[in-house]
Amino acid sequence: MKAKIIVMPRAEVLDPQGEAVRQGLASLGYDGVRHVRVGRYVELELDSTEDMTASATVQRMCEQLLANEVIEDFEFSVES
Amino acid sequence: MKAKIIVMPRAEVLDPQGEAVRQGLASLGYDGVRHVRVGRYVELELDSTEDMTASATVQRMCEQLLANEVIEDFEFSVES
Amino acid sequence: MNVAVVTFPGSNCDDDCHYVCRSVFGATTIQVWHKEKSLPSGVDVVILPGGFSYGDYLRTGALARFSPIMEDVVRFAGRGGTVLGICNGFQILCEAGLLPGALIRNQSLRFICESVPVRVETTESQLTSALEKGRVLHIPIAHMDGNYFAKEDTVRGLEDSDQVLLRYCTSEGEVSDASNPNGSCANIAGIMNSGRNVFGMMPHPERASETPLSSIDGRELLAGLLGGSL
Amino acid sequence: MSDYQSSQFTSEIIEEHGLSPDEWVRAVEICGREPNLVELGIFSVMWSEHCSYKSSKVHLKRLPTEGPRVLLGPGENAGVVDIGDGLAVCFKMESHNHPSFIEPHQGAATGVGGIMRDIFTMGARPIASLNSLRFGPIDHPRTRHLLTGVVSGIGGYGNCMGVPTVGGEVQFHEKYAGNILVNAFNLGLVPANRIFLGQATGVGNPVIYVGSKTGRDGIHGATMASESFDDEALEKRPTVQVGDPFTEKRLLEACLELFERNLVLGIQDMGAAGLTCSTFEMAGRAGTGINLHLDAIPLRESGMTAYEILLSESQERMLLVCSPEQVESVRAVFEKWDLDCAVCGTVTNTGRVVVTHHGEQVVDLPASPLADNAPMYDRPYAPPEDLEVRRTLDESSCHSDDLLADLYALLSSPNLSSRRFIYRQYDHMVRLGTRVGPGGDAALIRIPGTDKAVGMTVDCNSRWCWLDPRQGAALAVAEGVRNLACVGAEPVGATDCLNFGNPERPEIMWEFAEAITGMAEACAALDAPITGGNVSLYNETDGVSILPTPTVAVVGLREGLSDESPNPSSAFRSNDSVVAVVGKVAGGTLGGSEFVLHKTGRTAGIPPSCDLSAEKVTSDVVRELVQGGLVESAHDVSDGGLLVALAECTGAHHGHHLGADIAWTGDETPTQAFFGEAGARIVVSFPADGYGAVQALAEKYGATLTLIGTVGGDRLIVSYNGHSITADLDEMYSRWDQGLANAVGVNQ
Ligand SMILES: Nc1ncnc2c1ncn2[C@@H]1O[C@H](COP(=O)(O)OP(=O)(O)O)[C@@H](O)[C@H]1O
Ligand SMILES: [Mg+2]
Repeated sequence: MKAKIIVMPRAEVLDPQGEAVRQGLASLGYDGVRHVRVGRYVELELDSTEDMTASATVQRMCEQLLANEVIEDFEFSVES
Repeated sequence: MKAKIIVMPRAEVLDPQGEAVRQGLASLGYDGVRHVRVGRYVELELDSTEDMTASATVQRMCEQLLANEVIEDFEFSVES
Repeated sequence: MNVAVVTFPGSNCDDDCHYVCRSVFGATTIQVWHKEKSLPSGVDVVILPGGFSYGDYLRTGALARFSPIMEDVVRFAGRGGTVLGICNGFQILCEAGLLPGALIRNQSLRFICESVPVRVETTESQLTSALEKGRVLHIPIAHMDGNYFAKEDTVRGLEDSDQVLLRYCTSEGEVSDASNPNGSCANIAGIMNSGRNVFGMMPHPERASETPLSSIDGRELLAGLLGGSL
Repeated sequence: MSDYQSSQFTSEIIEEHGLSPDEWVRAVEICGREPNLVELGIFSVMWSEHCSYKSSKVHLKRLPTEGPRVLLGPGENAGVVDIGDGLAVCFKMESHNHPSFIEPHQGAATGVGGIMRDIFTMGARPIASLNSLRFGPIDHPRTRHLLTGVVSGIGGYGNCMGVPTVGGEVQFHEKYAGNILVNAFNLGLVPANRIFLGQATGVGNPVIYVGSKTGRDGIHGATMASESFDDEALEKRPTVQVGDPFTEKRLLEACLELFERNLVLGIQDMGAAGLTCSTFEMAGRAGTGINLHLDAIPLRESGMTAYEILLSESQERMLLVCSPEQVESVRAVFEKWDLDCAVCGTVTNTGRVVVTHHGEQVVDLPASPLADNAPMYDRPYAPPEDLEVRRTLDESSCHSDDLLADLYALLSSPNLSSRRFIYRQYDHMVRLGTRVGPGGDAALIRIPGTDKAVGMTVDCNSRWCWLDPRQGAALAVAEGVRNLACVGAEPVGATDCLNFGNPERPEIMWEFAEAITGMAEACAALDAPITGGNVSLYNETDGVSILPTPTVAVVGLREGLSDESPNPSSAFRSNDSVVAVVGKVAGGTLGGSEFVLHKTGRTAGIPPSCDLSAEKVTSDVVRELVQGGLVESAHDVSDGGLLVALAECTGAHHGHHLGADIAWTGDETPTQAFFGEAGARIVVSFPADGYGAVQALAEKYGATLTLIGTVGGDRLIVSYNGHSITADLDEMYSRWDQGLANAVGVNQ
């Protein structure tokens, strides 16, 4: 069972890294890039359980450790 | 037009972050987690062009800047 | 001796490099802003200093390698010119493809600042020609991403052609896991290119060049490059 | 409450802006009419405790602020002290307690960023940082997360800035479990004749905004629903600010370039209360006015209201004034560094701040009454009811049955073990100035091109302050001066960060007033004038106040250094050298000590008092001994008492362990003699043939000097009245070195 988790800086929070990448792309000539946000991507391999429980588990993992909800949002999918 | 890019450490590269997350999860009692890899997730907003060109552009962005192919693999999707 | 020190936005050891080249080695130093398109004429050595170019955002060195000056640095290196990258400078050289491999996050995921022993692995380089092989130098490191990675065959290639400059070791010169501060492949702390004119190292020799500071071992490496009399 | 008598606002709105009924009346008076909502927001932040010091000002006035070297005392962004050779140092300390509790990494990072802006806004280049931290017990469920986050935040920001973090202090105590403390100190170097002030001078001059764009960060004030705030807008306000050290580094270099080329007339960082505070203060200080156009402000988000733009606390921004001819040069400098730069206003002679947004006038207020004549309170104070209980300790219940085991336990305890786990994460060597870094009694940073070095240290034993705030605060200053003496530096000034609970409680106000008294006495007696500082009140959670924590950073000067001068050290250096104590060996007390905390888990008893004349003499002697190269080591005896200090002397340097054989006699119990704590004691060591010179110097100052042993061997043997312990050096060192890392649960 595999979980794929995306953790992103919340929309209203400053994302200096995204801004630096945008400027970097612009200086490489990609000036059509309007907005960049940089987050984390986490892939977990879980001992297989039922999908429902897995979802609930991953949700808790995100809340407890993988995302910092003060400044980050997360979303995830679970597949077997 | 939006591009979503996942950049992951290559399989043969040590992933200290992934390993730390695995240990962190284990110490929280999630010991069913066998394997963790941590990568980057980049979201770009592009001035809309045709899908084909956009794909080619994002591919180049990844090769040039967003991923370092010595240590990282990438994949992406483009949506309008 | 004319030394050009490149300042990227976020460089923070550029002043230190100027200062040591000038006041310890009597070199003439030239400040080069990263937006310049070419190095000044008459430059003998180019130093890419430590720091956090572009805030280390995305990957260390990833954005700096596209700074306008880098094209001429690549040309300069291609002509056989001497280039030294220290810490962030090493990271930039790897990203720019002037040196093989990459520097990833320290195994501990923590920044490490301390003086560490490193062993001289070759005397076939400008930096180390006056030293003995196996000599242990104490030089500070200060980095978050100093974990050297290269594919196995790349590392073997470096070893086979004697391109490894320095390895992390114990004070007695023993290279072991216990003496590896950051997880680097084969304890590698510094390397050079196959042309033996481009050097990269995580330790900061400029921080170990004057008696009142942690040690003067770094001076011996720089002396090889800058030719100053000690 | 009808006494608000407002026609536009409900009393809730005014209250939520933190204005009392009296303050509302005063605001109406100042305006000559009722303030509008934007103006109410401005009163709210300008008159907040944080910006106005309304509860503390009456007491702060009692601190000595003048000295022969002080160029600029409290009032500007940071104090400035002359160090000769045309140079001055500029330093200050600030708290970032609350944000660090919510998000430790970002909270601490932005705290460091904020204090650095305070320093470079004066024209100085930051050259060194310190920090003082307080957490709950190490085994408290949140402590590990908070500690590792705060440390990575301090390191992350400071390292990227290229400013070495050269020292600090960390303590753990249950009273901080719900309210941690993060105090950040920075010191910069500035030509003495080129100090820049936060003043909007020169009518007609442009006002320029530089740095990051403005977002909806840190807007407190109105949480109420009103026509201008729909819920959606409120949701868009982040609760935490993210630091961007990369932008700040560029901002620093750009500003230094302006200073170098004299392109600035006045400059001020945007800290708490952002654009509002800088505008009012700059106009207020210069006696001028400012017309400000919000449409020119670079924004990160669309749809921001005037209220939000004015009160945003987005980081990495500055406001400056230059002459009209200089604008293009200023702009070019910021362009070079790829930073935003926008002319957003003009200096006027009206004495008023007038703000327009979308063609409408949204603010028209007099500058100086808001900035300088904020309300001031002399809040009632009285000793806490439980003071006697706090100060009661049955000493017979806490004596040591096994001196060696207790020594080992103390050495590995979170409060006394080595801080290497922390300071290894800080770049403490960048800028090539660090002669003595973290791990020393005080940091010593050389000043290029001179024979000088600046010493700095931050201290506060908050347990003592809880048991006796006056003596505790005095001892904090004295410890700083003593630490400086150990590196041969003479105090030239000090800054403080006064962390206390809720000032509306009389017992907290009493702690505050007493602490000020103690600090004032000690600063005067030890020649360490206070040149600025910070007050952080309301540090309480669920009715539990923190221990009173008046953190003091003392800055000192050492002259006559050459490259060959040895760096001062706390560690024994050579076999057969003599070990001695400067100051009284006896007289340590167990009240409030680490030992009692370790034995009983309690903070109780009567703590040591501060003997200022003994402190002065001890520090004077040791300073001169160190300067003259007459001693090989000097180490202050602080938390943990004499035995812990001796243990530190044997192993304070990696890979350089030297034992000692120590013996003395006295009238105290062995527990007291070994673990009792007191001020005015410093352990020194020197070659036996140097004894005459050391003795002569002690006599000159009338200081007590007691020989207690000899350096040598691979064990520490200490014997008092025949009670003796023998400690293994490797054992001690590894416990001490790994104590904190082990407690945090990491390998290093
Ligand atoms: N948070 C910190 N950051 C950097 N250095 C620290 C920190 N806390 C403690 N240190 C360093 O560890 C050493 C021991 O600290 P402390 O026990 O407070 O010393 P002292 O009792 O001599 O004042 C000092 O050199 C101090 O600078
Ligand atoms: Mg202390």
